[in-house]
Order: sequence, then C-alpha cells, then structure tokens
Amino acid sequence: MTILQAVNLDKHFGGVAAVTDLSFSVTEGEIYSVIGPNGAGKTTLFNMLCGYYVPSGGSITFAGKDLAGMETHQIAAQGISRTFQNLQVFYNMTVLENVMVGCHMRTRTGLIKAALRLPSVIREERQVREWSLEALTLCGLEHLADREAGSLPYGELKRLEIARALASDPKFLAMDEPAAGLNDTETVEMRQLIQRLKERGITILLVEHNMGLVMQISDRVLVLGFGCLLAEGTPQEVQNNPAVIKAYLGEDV
Amino acid sequence: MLSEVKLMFDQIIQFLATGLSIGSTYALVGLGFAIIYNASGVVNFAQGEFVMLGAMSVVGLLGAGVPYPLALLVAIAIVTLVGFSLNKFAIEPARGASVVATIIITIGASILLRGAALLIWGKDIFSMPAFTGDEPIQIGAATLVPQNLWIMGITVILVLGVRYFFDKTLIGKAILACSCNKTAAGLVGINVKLMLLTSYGLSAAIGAVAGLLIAPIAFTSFDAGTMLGLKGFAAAILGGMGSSMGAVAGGLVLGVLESLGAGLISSGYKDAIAFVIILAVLFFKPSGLFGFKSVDRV
Amino acid sequence: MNRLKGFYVYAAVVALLPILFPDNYFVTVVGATILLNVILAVGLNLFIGYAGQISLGHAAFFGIGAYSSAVLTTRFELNAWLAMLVGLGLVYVIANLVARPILKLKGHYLAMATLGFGIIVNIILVQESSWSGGPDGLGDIPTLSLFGFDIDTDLRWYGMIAFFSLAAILVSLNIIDSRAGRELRAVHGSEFAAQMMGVDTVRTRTNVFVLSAMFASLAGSLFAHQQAFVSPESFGFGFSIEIVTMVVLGGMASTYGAVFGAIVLTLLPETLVVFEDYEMLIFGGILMGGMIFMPQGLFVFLTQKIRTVLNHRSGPSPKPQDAQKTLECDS
Amino acid sequence: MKKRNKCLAGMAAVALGMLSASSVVLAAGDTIKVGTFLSVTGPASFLGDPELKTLQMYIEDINAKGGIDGKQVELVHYDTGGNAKKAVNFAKRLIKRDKVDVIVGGSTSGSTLASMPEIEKSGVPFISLAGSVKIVDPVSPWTFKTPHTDRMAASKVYLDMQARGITKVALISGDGGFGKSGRAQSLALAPDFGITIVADESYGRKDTDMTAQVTNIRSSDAQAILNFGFGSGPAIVTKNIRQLGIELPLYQSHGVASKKFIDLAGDAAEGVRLPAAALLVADKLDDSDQQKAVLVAYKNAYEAKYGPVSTFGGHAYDGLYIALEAIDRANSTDKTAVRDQIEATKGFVGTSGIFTMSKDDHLGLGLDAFRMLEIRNGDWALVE
Repeated sequence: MTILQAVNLDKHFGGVAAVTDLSFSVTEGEIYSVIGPNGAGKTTLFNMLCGYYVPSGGSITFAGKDLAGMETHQIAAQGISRTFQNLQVFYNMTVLENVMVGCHMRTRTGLIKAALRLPSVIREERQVREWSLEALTLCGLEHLADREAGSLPYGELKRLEIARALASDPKFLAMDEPAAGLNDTETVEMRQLIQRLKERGITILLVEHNMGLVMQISDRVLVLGFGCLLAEGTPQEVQNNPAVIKAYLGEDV
Repeated sequence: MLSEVKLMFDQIIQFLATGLSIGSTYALVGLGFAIIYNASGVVNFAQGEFVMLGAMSVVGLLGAGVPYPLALLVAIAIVTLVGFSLNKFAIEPARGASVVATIIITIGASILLRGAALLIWGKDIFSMPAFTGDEPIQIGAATLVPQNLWIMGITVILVLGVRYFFDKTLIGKAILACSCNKTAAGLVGINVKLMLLTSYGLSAAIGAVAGLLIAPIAFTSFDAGTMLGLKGFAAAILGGMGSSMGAVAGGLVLGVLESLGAGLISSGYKDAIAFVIILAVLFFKPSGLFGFKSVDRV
Repeated sequence: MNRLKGFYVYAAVVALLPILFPDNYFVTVVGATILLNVILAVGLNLFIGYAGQISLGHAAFFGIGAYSSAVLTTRFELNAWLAMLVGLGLVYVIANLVARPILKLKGHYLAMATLGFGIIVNIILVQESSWSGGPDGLGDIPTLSLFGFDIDTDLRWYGMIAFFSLAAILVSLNIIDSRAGRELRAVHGSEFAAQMMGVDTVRTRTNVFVLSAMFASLAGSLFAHQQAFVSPESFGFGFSIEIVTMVVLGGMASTYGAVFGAIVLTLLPETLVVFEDYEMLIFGGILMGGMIFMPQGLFVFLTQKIRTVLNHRSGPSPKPQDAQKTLECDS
Repeated sequence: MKKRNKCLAGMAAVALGMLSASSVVLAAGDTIKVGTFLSVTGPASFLGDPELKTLQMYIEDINAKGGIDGKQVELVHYDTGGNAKKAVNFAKRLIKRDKVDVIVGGSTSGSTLASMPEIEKSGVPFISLAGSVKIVDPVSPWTFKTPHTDRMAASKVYLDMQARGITKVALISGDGGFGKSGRAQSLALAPDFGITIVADESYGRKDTDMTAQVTNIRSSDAQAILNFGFGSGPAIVTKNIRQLGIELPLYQSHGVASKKFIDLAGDAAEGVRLPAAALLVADKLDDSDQQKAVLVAYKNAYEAKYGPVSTFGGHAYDGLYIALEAIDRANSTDKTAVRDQIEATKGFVGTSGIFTMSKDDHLGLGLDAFRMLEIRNGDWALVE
C-alpha cells in the first residue's frame, strides 16, 4: 500500500531549478532510498516533504492526505519525522531531554498545567521518561542519557537524532545522510539500527551517499540527477541502469 | 482656496527639507551601525556615543584655544581612537559571545563613555558655532540655515565615499569578505583583526562627523548621544541590517517621517508614528527595506 | 524533591532576612525592590534565556500592568485585586495581539520591533494625560489589602512581594521542567527540529511571550500599589534594558541566574550611589567587564568555579565542557 | 477632598506618634539632619546640580558659624538621576535609614510627586524644589515648596500679553513633566485672560530640530508664541523661530531662567521675554527692593564658588533656610513642631520672593514674586 506519493513535484529558487517534475511513491514498510550526486535536489526534496520549502508545483500526499499548505508541525502530526544532514540537535539540553522533546505529540500538558505541576503532569513526565529511555536504548544511547547533548561525539549525535525522531512514534522516517561522516564500525551499527527500525514497521525514506549501505538495505532506489528522475527500481535494477551509470561515471563510459 | 493649497504645499516642502536634514544625521549614525554590523555581526549600541564624543571634543578643543577647522579634525581623530579601543578592549576579547551578550557589552560601553564625558565636560549643554554662520537661506518654499546644507552635503559625500571604499578599494573588499566568512577570509590571507579594527575606526569617525554636523543646530551634552543612537539603530533596521545604503535610506525616510508626522499629524506622537511605520514595514518585509533574507541550510 | 532544593534554600533566606533585620532599609526597602525585579527577570528569562528570543520593550508590559491598577483603582475605585486581574487580562490581550506580527522577526529585527513597541507605549502614557496623568504621573493609588489587613508598611510589602516573587520562581521552575519548558528550549536549540517534533513554534513563542508579559504585568500592579504613584519614566527604554541586563548578566537560561541578576543589578546602583559622578563610569565598566569575562553569566560562572574547587578537592574528574569545545570547533 | 486630608492628617498623626518615639532616641545626637534627593545627573541635572551646590555651600557656612542652636547641620544626599522610582526609594532611605529631620529636595515635579505618598505616610517635613502646582494644590500636611508654580508663570505671561493687547497665542511645549504641566496650566488659564490658543505643538526632550512644529505656528494667526520647556529644547525652538523669519513676540517660561539659555540661543534670544525670580536681575534692582540684599549676597557667594547663578539653586537656598529657621524657632527637631513652624513662616525674604505660609498655603508666594524679564544685548533686563 502506498503511504507517500509525490506527483509532478517542482521547486525552483529564482531561476534555478532544484527539482523538476518529480513523481514517485513509497510503499508502507519499505526502505526507499534516494541517491544522486551532490546538488541533485535530495535535500530540497526532504525540505519540501517537511514543509520547510513550499513546492513551486506538484503535490505530496501522505497516507491519503495532501500535505500542501501544512506547516512543519502539522506534517509531523501526520506521523512523519526526519533526521538532518546538518545536525539539528538541541545542544542546550541533555541527551534524555532531547529525546523527551520527541514525545511532544504523544502528550498534552500545556503551560498552565505545567506551571501548577498537577499530579497528571507528574504522571505524564514519568511516562515520557519511559518512552524516551526506550528510544535511547533502541539506539544504544541509554548510558548517555544524562550527558549534555553538546558533549557527545558526532556519531552518537547522529543516533541521538534518530532516537528523538523515534520517540515521536512515527509511521514514516526520512533520514538525511545518516551514515555521512561515520567510520566503518559506526556505519555497520547504523545499518543495523535502520534495519531494526524497519522491523518495527516504520517506513523509511533514506538519502545516502554510501552506496554500499544503500544497496544493502534498500527495497527500492530512486536516482536523481539535476532535480530529475533518472531511474527507479530495486538496487540491482538501478545499478545496471545505463542512465545512472552515465550520471555517476560520466559520458564516456 | 488656491492660496490655502499653496500654503499647504509650501509647508510640506519645508517639512521635507527639515526631514531630510534631520534624516541625514540619522543616516550617518545608521551607516555607522551598518559598517560595524557588516564587519563583526555586532550591533553597536555605543554608536550614539561616538556622535556625542565628536561634538563634545570640538567644544573642549575650542575651549582650549584650538582653531576651529583643526578642532574638527582632531575631534574626528580622537573619536576614531575611541572606536579602535572599543574594538580592541571590548569586542575582540568577547569573541563568540551571544547576540544579547554583545548587546549588553555595547550598552555597557555606551554608559561608560557617557560617564567619562560627564566627568570630563560636566553636565552642561554646550553650543558649537555653525560652520558658516546662522543667516537663513531661502530655497524655494523652504527656509534652512547653512548648517542644514552642510549636513546634507557632507552626508552625500560620506555616503558616496563609503560606497566607493567598499566597492572599489582592496581594504573595503577585504572587510566585506570578513563579513561573509571570517574563516575563509583568514585563509586567503586577509588580516581579519585589522579589518575589524578598521571598520570600528571608520564607523566611529562617521559618528564623530555626524556629531560635528548636528551640534551647531541641536547643541550637545554628555547625554546627547543616546537618542541619536536609537534613531540610528532604527534607521539601520528599517533599511535592512547590514546594507550600508539601506541604512542611509532608512535614516532619510525616518527623518522625513518624523518631520511630516510632527507637521501634519501630531508633534507629540511623531516618534510613535515613525515607529509604527517601522513596525509595519518589518511586518511586510521582516528583513527591512533593502535587507535580504538568508535561508538556513538544514 | 531534589528538584526544588535550591528553591527551598532561597525561600528560607527570603523569609529569614526580614525576621533577622526587620527594620533594615536594605532588607525591607531594597529587598522588596529586588524581589519585584526578580519577578520581572524570571519572567523575561523564559522568553530570552530559555526560548532564545530578545525583547527590548518589556518595561511596556510592566507599565501596562502598573497603569491598569493605578487608573482602575483611582478613577473607577475598583477593588485593587480585581484591577490587578483586569491588568493581567489586558496584557494577555495586548501581548497576544502584538506577538503575531512581532514574533515573525528574528534577532536584531525582533530587538528593534520590541524596542519600538516599548517606546510607543511610553509615548502613549506621556501623551494621554487625561487618564494617565501624563509625565507627572498618577498618585494617591490605594494600597493593597489582604483579609482586611492593609499592606501599608515596608515589612508587609516585603512579605507580599516575596510571596509573588517566590510563586514566580516556582512557576518558572515547574515550566522549565515540563513538556512546555522543553518546547521552549527546543525552539532555542533548533527551531526547525522542534517543528519536526510536532512543536508549533509560532504558538510556543507567542505563549512564552504572553506569559512573560503577564509576569511583568503582575509586577507592575504590585509596583503601583507599593509606590502609590506611577509615572511613565519608570517604564521607559532604560528600564527595559535593565531587565534584559539582569537576565543576561545573571546567566541566561537559568532561573536562579535571573534571580541572581536581579539581586546584583538592584544592589549595584544602591551601592554605587556613594561614587556620585563616577557612578555611570563604574556601572558601565562593570557591565562590560562582566559580559566580556563571564559571557555565560555571573551565576553559571560562579557555580562552575565552585564546582571546580570542589572537584579539585575530591580529585580530578572529567570535564564535559572540553568535549563541547572540540565539537564547536568541528561544526 | 477635605475628608481625605483629614484622613491623611489622622494617619500622619498616628505615624508620627510611632516615629517620634524612635526619633527622639536617635536624634538625641547633636546634629540636625537635612536629607535631600536631587536630580544631580540626568536630564534635569541643570536643576539638581546648582541645588546641591547651594545646599552644600550654605550648610558648610552655617556650620562654620556654629550651627543652629549649637547643633551642627548634616546633609545627606542622594542623586536620583531624574528617575522617579529612585526618588521614592531614596526618600525611604532618608527616612528609614538616615532618619533625617527634614527633607529639602526633589528637583523635578515627577520625583516630588512620586515620593510624596511615602513622605506623607512617614510624616517628615518636606520642602520640594519642583515647580508643579499639583505639589501644593491640594495642600498635603507635610509637603511644602519654594519655587513659583507653573500656573503663576502662565498667569504672569498672560498678564504681560494682555498689556500688549495680544489675544491669539501659539503654544509650544516640551513633552517632559515641566512642559506638559505648563501646557496644561496655560490651556486652562487662557480663557481667564481672554486669550485663545491657536496652535498647540510639542517636542521631545532630545529632539534636534523643531522646524516642523514652528512651521505650523507660522501658518497660524498667532500674535505671540509661548514656550514651556527646559534643557536644549527651548533654545532650539528660539533659533528655529528666527530661522523661519517669524517676528512675533516670544515668551519662554521660568524653565530657561539661567544664563545658559542666552549662551545657547545666542542672537536669536534677543527680545525673548520670560517670568523669573528677581535673582537674575539682582544687580539691577532698586536699592529699596526688600529682596535685593539677599539676592546679591546669594549671587555673589554662588558665583564666587561655582560660576553663573541660576534661579534653581535659589530655590534650594529658600528651602534650606525656611526649614532651618523653623527648626530654630521650634527649638527641637520634633517633626510636628517643625512642620507647624514651617507653616508659620512669615515674611521670609528668599531668592524667589517673600514667603508667608499658612496651613492652607504651603508655597506662600504671590504673583508679584515673579518679575517679567526680557533678554537685551545678551543680558536680562526688567520689563516695566
């Protein structure tokens, strides 16, 4: 069953086209990867999906709902979450608190209740803590829960972003280059983590430069070049697609 | 009926002329804000104090018997030195401080400079002779004093000069490079520290000139800089922070708004009118009239 | 209960001081001013320190609260407590109205817009003398009374303001340590990531702006009744800056930091009075020096110092700050 | 109104009972404590500065001569910087911490009005040095003042206008407390003198150019201009009026009654008229003038030490001597006794005029205490 569908997406900044007439659909429960050289429009695609950019044309539908005109937080409320290529960790909080923010949509307490710290608030806090520790454990960060987020090394920050996204109990997780900057061991850990997420029934949209990782775990792959769809299919199909080879290795091969 | 229209028209001409003259001083102060902001990302709330120090130095030097033209030059030099020291002793050591922290530092500097001026010159209000006399000049329907013309003329020259400096000279371009990316500028061999120092000096000097120009009309005292500083800040924001020419335009617009507001609507509410319009502009253009919106990469 | 340890210590000190020194000017008079400023600083800290915004016009809300109380009790002889509530309601409405356009702005533009708002409110107070009394202000404001007791001595006022001040701190601590507080800090940390976690950041910023404005309004009402007199100059740009300075100098994003800032910034001028003409020079120097050498604020600076001393005594321990520094260099 | 006064008096009496009990013990020392809070810095420093200098100079002088009743006089001073909030706290500090016997201070109407509730509650005799009529109208039991009121200034100006046959006046005022209050009084009194206000403009304290406002005045059919304000504003207005070629008679208020105004406005000040205390023209007074001796003495003493005299320092002189003479007459520093003696001040020759106070008049000056002056050849001259 299709969970995410993009139809004729367009995005241009001034005269520069970042994404042109792009259509694709993601099936529930799969790992769907988007690859392409730098500047192919991958992050632009992510930012349109999350409401950070408004598409110049076309539409994105998620679980049957048109996302047009929705603000980022409303899109998040549909069950979409994401991680960031340039880390967007809350450095002013502890690791646990970062993840607790992820539980935002699963809880209700507003300013007034919080100010009075009613018993319901204390109960809810306990629940949030539990959920967050669970997400941290899944990402192998539970031992760092009380550290300042700013004191974590890069690889763990990447996993922290995933834990935070998980805490929001998403149906759909968009990951922007989760393996970038990681060493080999960390990359393996990351691959395992992504697979665990899939096992939990989360649909994953993955942007990644590490071809090994992409080809190993993806169900389907979309190749972007200069904002246009070059190819789409299983890893094997894509690897053998002449257009893709041309785009990656150049004209003469 | 016709004569009434004519009268109204004449009045508006006078308001515009006055507004442009007031606005020119705001423009110069705003220009100072923009130059420092461009080079270091700091909004210098002590900018108004440069204006005050310029005028007070002239008064002090005249009192000590220094001839007028020389006093003007020495005053600019003194204030430039103050600008250098502000950068050296307050901004440089606080590198990496948050935006609010730098705001507090520069506000602290402005209080300190005011305190120093109080100790040196006392609390009196001082007058300063006009550059070329007080005899009113009739220009069309507007009456101005020669000092108004000096203000507008020197503002035009300074603005063109600053523009030339940043567009055409190597140092100017180097400062702009620092404002875009300090690390990169450092890597290509630009002495970032020196460029910062230059821009603080330049901006202090422009502030001092504004002080010399306005004092013969509006007098000066140790606390004369605060209000001008605020107006200059408003001008810089209205134009779009970081755009020098925007700050100049912002200053002129602010001056004309005030003058028209005072003349046509209500003199008591003229500042409020000006601020309401600034807020309205920001509402529709959150980065000012000539500022550009930067998009964060995520 | 560990969470509120600091609060209990602070509350004990606030309660003990007037018992030990019931007739001391620095306790009952300056102390009451400090406690009033604490309400303002703690409230503004939610907006500046935690949510990472800036306001240079906060004194306006302080003034609206004060004038609501002053005008309603003198001209309409409304009950003082009711007037205080009306003031809060009015500030709630005004803050909500200005929040939408103003909070679209960021950084220095937000600074300018709030500054402009503050100046406009002040001009209105000066110009509309028919009800505000103009620059000469409004006098003869009745005092508050509680259960039939008039709050009419410095000691009683100290108690009254102390109560509200402690309540303000408690509310602030509770909020920071909750979902709502994490929302605020998330907006500061990364607005986009916060949105991605489902936080309606526009609403969050509006809410905290309104809340901190209402803290100021409450302080304003208390101020009006305590002084029995209000005039526009108490609510001008200078005082807006003073509150911001309390927050920043004390230590941003720390409720106790704001408290500390309020204490220092109220006591400082009181002590510098003896320097007469040198007062400004010294005050400006302290502001600059404080921010240059302790950019993280006095409170954070001191607690870190104390911690280092303690750590040295109990042997070396890992310093998380170093790790943070390396990271900042990387990014 | 009456009822409230009675009420206040009652409250004051109770407060006094409590206070005098403690003050007897504390004031048993042999100094008389005079407290003052003045705007020595800030926008109104031109008031506070000469006031403080005057107080310091004369208290030193009195002490050198053996003090009052053998007691030395001690001055406790705080600078409000023109801030009303600070004024209230300093008033409290004077009363609670320094336990002063009498307060002579409050440079601006704002700081006086702000601190009055506190002072009235504590019951300490207070002589204000500020201008607004609101300070003594209605009369509060403990508060007095020495400067002429803005209402008197407006009346004096209107009388002079009447004499010149002027009926249409353009009003321009600063938007500070002084200007606003003066404007209100001018508007209220105008009908009594058959005068119509045909323009009503204002300017901010730190405005640098008032041409726009003056342009509006030029296009009105005013026969004279009246400016209420202090600081640099009135001088700029005066210059702008000349710049626009307006030849109408210009009246300033007593807010500019110092030589500084003439310095700042320069040639433009020629012909400007203003109501002011006789101090400015002390030397030009007739020898038969009752005030002359006092004025010349004050002027010479002040100028020998600090430079050009202003009428503002004179208010402090008047306040200090009225207070000390009352203490002298009361033979004690008991606050009620001192207050009663201040009320009994009769024929005191001060710099602002000859004071005769009473229970219902806590100023004690008549309109004749004001002189109408004109600026001629860069100096003050009496208008006959």
